[in-house]
Amino acid sequence: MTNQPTAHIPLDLRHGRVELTHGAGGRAMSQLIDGIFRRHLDNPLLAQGNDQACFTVPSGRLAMSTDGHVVSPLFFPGGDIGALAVHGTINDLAMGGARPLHLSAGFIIEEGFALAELDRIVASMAQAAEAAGVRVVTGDTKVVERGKGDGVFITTTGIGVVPEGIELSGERARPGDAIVLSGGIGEHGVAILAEREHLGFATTVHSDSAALHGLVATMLAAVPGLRCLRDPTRGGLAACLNELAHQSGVGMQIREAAIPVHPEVAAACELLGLDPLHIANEGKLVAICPRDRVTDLLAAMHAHPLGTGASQIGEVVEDALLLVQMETSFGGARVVDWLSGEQLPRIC
Amino acid sequence: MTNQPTAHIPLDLRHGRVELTHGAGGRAMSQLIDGIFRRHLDNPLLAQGNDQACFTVPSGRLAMSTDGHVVSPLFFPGGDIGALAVHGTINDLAMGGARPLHLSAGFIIEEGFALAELDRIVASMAQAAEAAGVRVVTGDTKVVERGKGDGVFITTTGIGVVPEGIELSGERARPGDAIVLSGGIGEHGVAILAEREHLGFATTVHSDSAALHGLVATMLAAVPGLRCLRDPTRGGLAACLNELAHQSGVGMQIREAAIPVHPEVAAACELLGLDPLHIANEGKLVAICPRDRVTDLLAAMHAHPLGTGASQIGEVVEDALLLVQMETSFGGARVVDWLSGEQLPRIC
Amino acid sequence: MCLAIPARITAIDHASDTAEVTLDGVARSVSLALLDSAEVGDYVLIHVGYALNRIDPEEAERTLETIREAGLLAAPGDAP
Amino acid sequence: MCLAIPARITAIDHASDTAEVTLDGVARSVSLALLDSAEVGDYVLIHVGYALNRIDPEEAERTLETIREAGLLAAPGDAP
Amino acid sequence: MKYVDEFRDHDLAQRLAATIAAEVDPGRDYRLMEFCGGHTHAIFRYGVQQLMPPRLRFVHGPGCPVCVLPMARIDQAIALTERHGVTLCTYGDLMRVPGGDRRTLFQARAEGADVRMVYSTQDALRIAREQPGREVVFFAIGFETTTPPTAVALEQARTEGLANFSVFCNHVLTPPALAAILAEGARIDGILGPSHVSTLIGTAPYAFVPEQHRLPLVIAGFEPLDVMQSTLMLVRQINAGTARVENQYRRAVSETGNRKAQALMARVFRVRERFAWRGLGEIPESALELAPEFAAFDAERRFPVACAPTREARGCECPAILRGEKRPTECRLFGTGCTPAHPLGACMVSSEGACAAYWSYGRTRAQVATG
Amino acid sequence: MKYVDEFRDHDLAQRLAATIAAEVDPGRDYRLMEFCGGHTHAIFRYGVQQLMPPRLRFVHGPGCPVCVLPMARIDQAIALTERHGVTLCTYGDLMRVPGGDRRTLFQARAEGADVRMVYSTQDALRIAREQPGREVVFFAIGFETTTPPTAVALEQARTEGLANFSVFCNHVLTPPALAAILAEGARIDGILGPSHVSTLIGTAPYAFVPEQHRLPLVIAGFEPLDVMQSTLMLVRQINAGTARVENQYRRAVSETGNRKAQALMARVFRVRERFAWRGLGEIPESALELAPEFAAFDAERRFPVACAPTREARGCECPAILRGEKRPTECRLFGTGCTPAHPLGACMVSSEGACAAYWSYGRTRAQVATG
Ligand code: SF4
Ligand code: SF4
Ligand SMILES: [Mg+2]
Ligand SMILES: [Mg+2]
Ligand SMILES: [Mg+2]
Ligand SMILES: [Mg+2]
Ligand SMILES: [Mg+2]
Ligand SMILES: [Mg+2]
Ligand SMILES: [Mg+2]
Ligand SMILES: [Mg+2]
Ligand SMILES: [Mg+2]
Ligand SMILES: [Mg+2]
Repeated sequence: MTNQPTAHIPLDLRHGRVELTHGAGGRAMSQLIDGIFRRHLDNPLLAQGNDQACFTVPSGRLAMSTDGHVVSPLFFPGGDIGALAVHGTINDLAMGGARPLHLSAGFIIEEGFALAELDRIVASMAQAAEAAGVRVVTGDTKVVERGKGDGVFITTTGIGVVPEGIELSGERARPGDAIVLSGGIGEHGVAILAEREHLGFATTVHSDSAALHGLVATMLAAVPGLRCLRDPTRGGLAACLNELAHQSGVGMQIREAAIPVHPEVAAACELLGLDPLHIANEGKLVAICPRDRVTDLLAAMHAHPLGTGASQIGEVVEDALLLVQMETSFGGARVVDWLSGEQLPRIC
Repeated sequence: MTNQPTAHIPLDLRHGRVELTHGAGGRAMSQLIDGIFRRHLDNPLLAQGNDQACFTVPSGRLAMSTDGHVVSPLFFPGGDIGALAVHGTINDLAMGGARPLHLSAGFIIEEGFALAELDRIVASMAQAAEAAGVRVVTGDTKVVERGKGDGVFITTTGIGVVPEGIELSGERARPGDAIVLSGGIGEHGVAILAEREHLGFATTVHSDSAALHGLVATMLAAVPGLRCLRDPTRGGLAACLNELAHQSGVGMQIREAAIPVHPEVAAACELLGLDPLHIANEGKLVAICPRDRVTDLLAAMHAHPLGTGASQIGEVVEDALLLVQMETSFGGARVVDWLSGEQLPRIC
Repeated sequence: MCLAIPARITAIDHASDTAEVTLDGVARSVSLALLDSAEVGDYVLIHVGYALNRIDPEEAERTLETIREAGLLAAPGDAP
Repeated sequence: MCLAIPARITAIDHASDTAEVTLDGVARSVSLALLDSAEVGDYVLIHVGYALNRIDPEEAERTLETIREAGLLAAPGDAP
Repeated sequence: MKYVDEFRDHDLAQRLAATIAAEVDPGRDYRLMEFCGGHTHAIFRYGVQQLMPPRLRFVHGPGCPVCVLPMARIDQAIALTERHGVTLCTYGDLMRVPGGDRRTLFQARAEGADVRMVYSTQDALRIAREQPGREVVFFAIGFETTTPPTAVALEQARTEGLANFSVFCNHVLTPPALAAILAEGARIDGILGPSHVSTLIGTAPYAFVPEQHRLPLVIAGFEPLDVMQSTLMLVRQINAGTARVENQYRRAVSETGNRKAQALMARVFRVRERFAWRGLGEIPESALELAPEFAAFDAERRFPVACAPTREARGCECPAILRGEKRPTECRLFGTGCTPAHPLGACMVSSEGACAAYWSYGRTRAQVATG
Repeated sequence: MKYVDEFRDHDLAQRLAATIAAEVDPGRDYRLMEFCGGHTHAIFRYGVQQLMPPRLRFVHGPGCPVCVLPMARIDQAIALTERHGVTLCTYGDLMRVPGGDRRTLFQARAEGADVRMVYSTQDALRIAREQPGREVVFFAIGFETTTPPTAVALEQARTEGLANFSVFCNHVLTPPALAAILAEGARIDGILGPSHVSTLIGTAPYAFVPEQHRLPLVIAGFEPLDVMQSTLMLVRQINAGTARVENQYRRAVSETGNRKAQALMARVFRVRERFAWRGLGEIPESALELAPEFAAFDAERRFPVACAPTREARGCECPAILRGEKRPTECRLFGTGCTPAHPLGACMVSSEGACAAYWSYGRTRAQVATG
């Protein structure tokens, strides 16, 4: 009969559901944290049970990034919200050239969410973090009433160390630079859309959700003078290139024929009236590279499992209008604009 | 006729509402980010528009902490979710002894949320950050369909630097240590509850929402050997003390008469059948301090505006059962347990 | 479950048969449907949004007085 | 708005008058309510979940042939 | 807080404690049953027991309407939401009470049932008005204290013609429960009688206690000094060998009680032939149901639900505890299988239950060490 | 993708381009109106215009049902949700079209209206079946291509007796619109005729074009090679001075069209006396309404809503653009006040509108530089 922090009845991971009391700061909450979060994400910093994690970092520049994840459905071919939340933030760190160190994870859970699903998601998160060599060192759990959330939202924040001499930023693209894409586009978005019942189509496409920091390390080792990196997530390749063009005050000229698109991605886009250039990716990157280093860059990328499909898709050009322009496979020319008409909600 | 990143029609901050398109990664999103987030949170790192912020930090130990904020209502006497999200994470950093440096902010916004309210919240966040000397250096925005969220949720993550020689952690309390509380309890929770229409009561109590890192710096300067700090937020003072007792493997003996409670907080608790010990605070801290340093500690705290109400409320004791026990003002003795019966949802 | 607390009536709305009460500065509105009569200044016992009964100030004072006596005298036989 | 795309029928459910179609590996179900008849292997034009019409393979080949000729001959008068 | 703080005074408590200590006969036990959960709560929260002489013990009675509600009634309430799709309104106290299959209303809500916590019957009426397309059932529970507000709501609903409002009635009566315990020969020396219940029903209904059982009963307020003064009054009666009904809570309780509320209850309800009390079994004429005039607002008639029979947890000592025969620590499930977070028995489900109060407030180091 | 990729072939495009370049008369202009938004889309998305000789210009027609929908119909749809509380189902294309006060269905939804994007009329039927307690209105829009699916749903609803389903009908007819433009004397030399519309109605309804207006018309597929081949066919007719209806899209279009679908449309709909086309004004017998037999499923009869009259944005050149008289860049609002994110005129509201296609795909550096 001790004053135990957790109740004696174990969490029912098979049939149990998250209740408001799991977010109320009492015993039920600490039971949830112990029974799911600490169990899977097990590491000494998290285990301390403080409201913050303290650790030493190598001196130098740090990167910090955050992303909320609200993807629907929560589980999809090639991943789930847990792995996605790890990959997404690692990737945003990696795009700054940083070696990811630690993540935090904030969960906002809807009352009634199945504990079994939460358990699966956190296990997947732990696996993704482990595989990427990062740790979830601190976290937070909130529970909102039924109808005030949607299953679970996960906001991950990461910090990483930027090696000496690396200087990546979206405003560094210069006319003449090469534009490199690490592989085929649109797979994450199509995999998610295919899971949406009401769209009524089925594919074998899997999300490309992956942690890109290893690929980035390889690339920076080969070409330390890389200008910019960015992952074409929400808004797809089109948004990514337009953002970079705007930040750098340049235009871009790309070739449709050089952009790999999986046939099922292309077919799904035709069915839905979408453009693969606007579809989200979660394991691809765009690199802007001095023209004379692109061969070395591509060679390094091709040697990495996540860069085998890398290719140069175009060049940075001078353009006061900051347009991204594309030579179509058909032989014409067109602008590649931000998506504005269609809506693809809750893709990440 | 340039390829502008934002649309030409300005955001309608008076009558406009958040639409799904504001989260879709296109022009509307970048307009929202420019028109609200960057405008208020203005700083060079955020302005770069990268998906991560890069900065140098002093070498040494870092602290990292995250909290999701789902408080309902979003505006309340003494604060709002924006300021709360800044204070909450600063405080969790400060409880590790860290000087807060940078924050990230992830917004999950419900379709239909008024832009005017979002603007107010972000302005308040900016003001709170400015006052506390921290910057929101990176962020993220997601929009979920109506009925899948509740106005806005904000997850803030912070990093800070822990000065050399400071070693605060929840497991460091030792029998004989003094337990110090920085001021009156329950004000945040009661201020929130009073705003809930269906509870039907009104008070003049304001949330105590405040950033505590200045107070902590003062305390650490006076007593570098402080053992533990914790802010009694969700679950109130009762949860905070029980957590520390469990982490440190000790018991605690406190005196009800030494715990300041605002008369209206006490009255509201009587009306609702709640115990002020279980009510959330957002600008108070508990310190565990070697017995012989408590006079110095209290002197330092009393000299700080947020510590004028500080007092020793009890002692750490040896107790295999890890109980928090209280001498009641009435003259009896009782256990102070985690809240388990009642639910106080969405208090922070 | 039977939680009830005394509060002072600060205003009465006869139309809706409700009163505003205050408890150390905390205000709330309660139904007077269960009372025959009530006046501003009365203390009433509040339970689930209803005033259950009035508090009799004289009886309250008498009870306290008895408690004080019982304590002072600390002798058997001084029954209330 | 008039977006329609050819897909191949892989299965027909006569009970519900629907077909499974495939477009380069992407499967979906469509209504056959607007067609007189359809067979597995047919290519049909898909629009808002309905098959609008069948694609005539011979006409398609003839059209392509004409395009190829127009290109090759590059001379006026070779109308389709 | 006027009429509150005065009755929590530290110095007066010390004086009363001294008086009680001086007046008790050190050669005998004083087993005083506090009938109400409100008393139990005060005794534990303020540490009254520790101010008492060693051989004066408070014995916890069945006076918590949440605790004594049969599990089957929770099952029925859940079934109302699931089988009839109603919006169920209830006081927060009921949300965490497990039914026969250990499911609570909180769980049902997490699984999709429309369950709303209300703070007043007026809230339930408002919800019914706001969603005329849905059936709104108020899950009514409570002793005579909580019954009149339900009656007010029912009269209002009938006046307004609020056809989508109904009441699932679980109001119970205190005197029959007290009579049932005493009839079984509970080993007690005196009774702290109901506090707020008595503001409504007055002191008269307790006359049977001295008359039939020769036990003194003092109507006792819920503040700790009220409990202590009442204790002193009981000690004096016990010492004197008298058995009378006395009224310590004169500031709110009269002999006749609140006649307006009584008339209202008489119009709206009638006494059930029998009703099951958790831990005590069936007690005749111990509960209320809606009068025939209010049949249209009676959820039991409008939405009949049959539920599987329920069984109490094995080893639960609640029946003995509710009769004053055992203490919480004498149950082997206390604090191991059964805690407020996961209650197994009646006495743990509400914060006013004896086991819950003992768990939440009562485990002082000294007591724990001695068991 | 079979029957898709072949018609997007780069090399064949080069050959066709060379043929067209060789065959055009350098001394004259070729102004070819592509009737359909699908053609407009293909021309811009694949960059067909740049493959054409300088004096051959595509002129964009009114063939986008979203673009030509009067703003008042959007206002009425929003009013259906707000005044009648219906669940409104619609194709995604309509969600961002602003009504008379610049409010869109997206905005109405953000403000609380129950608006659902559907991908098929079957989805709308399903929603109606799933929530029998709510009125579900399908906001029907589209040319003859999109009309038969609405007809199928209406017959199904009647068969099932799905009383809470109705249709807000905005289906319009292409031949009368084409006739109206030509009657006003549009300055064009040939017409790329509707593609998927013609799969349903066949080629016969276009006979009036050569007969009454002495213009060649080629039914043209939506793939870029289809457009180019059709262009070549028009160039040859223009050079030869002939005016015939030709059918380039033989793989999907016959002279008579889909008779089953035509019969269905005839059963379910009847021609409206007149209907307003945004940018073109009222055109007699240019739209469909529900036949009297389907009155019970006609949202316009069941939920009458009057809306304030609307006014087009000042300076918008849509009427001239839809008639082929002006190009998007000739509007001073293009790209300044009017973009796809905030469309002011009909031609910007749908991705198939001329201004939107030009904005999204057409602003190549070269063109932009020259205006
Ligand atoms: S501890 Fe639980 S099981 Fe045991 S008597 Fe008390 S309520 Fe029943
Ligand atoms: S740019 Fe806009 S306003 Fe101008 S013609 Fe086109 S649609 Fe009308
Ligand atoms: Mg990010
Ligand atoms: Mg990201
Ligand atoms: Mg990114
Ligand atoms: Mg937290
Ligand atoms: Mg699917
Ligand atoms: Mg935290
Ligand atoms: Mg915190
Ligand atoms: Mg904290
Ligand atoms: Mg982001
Ligand atoms: Mg209020």
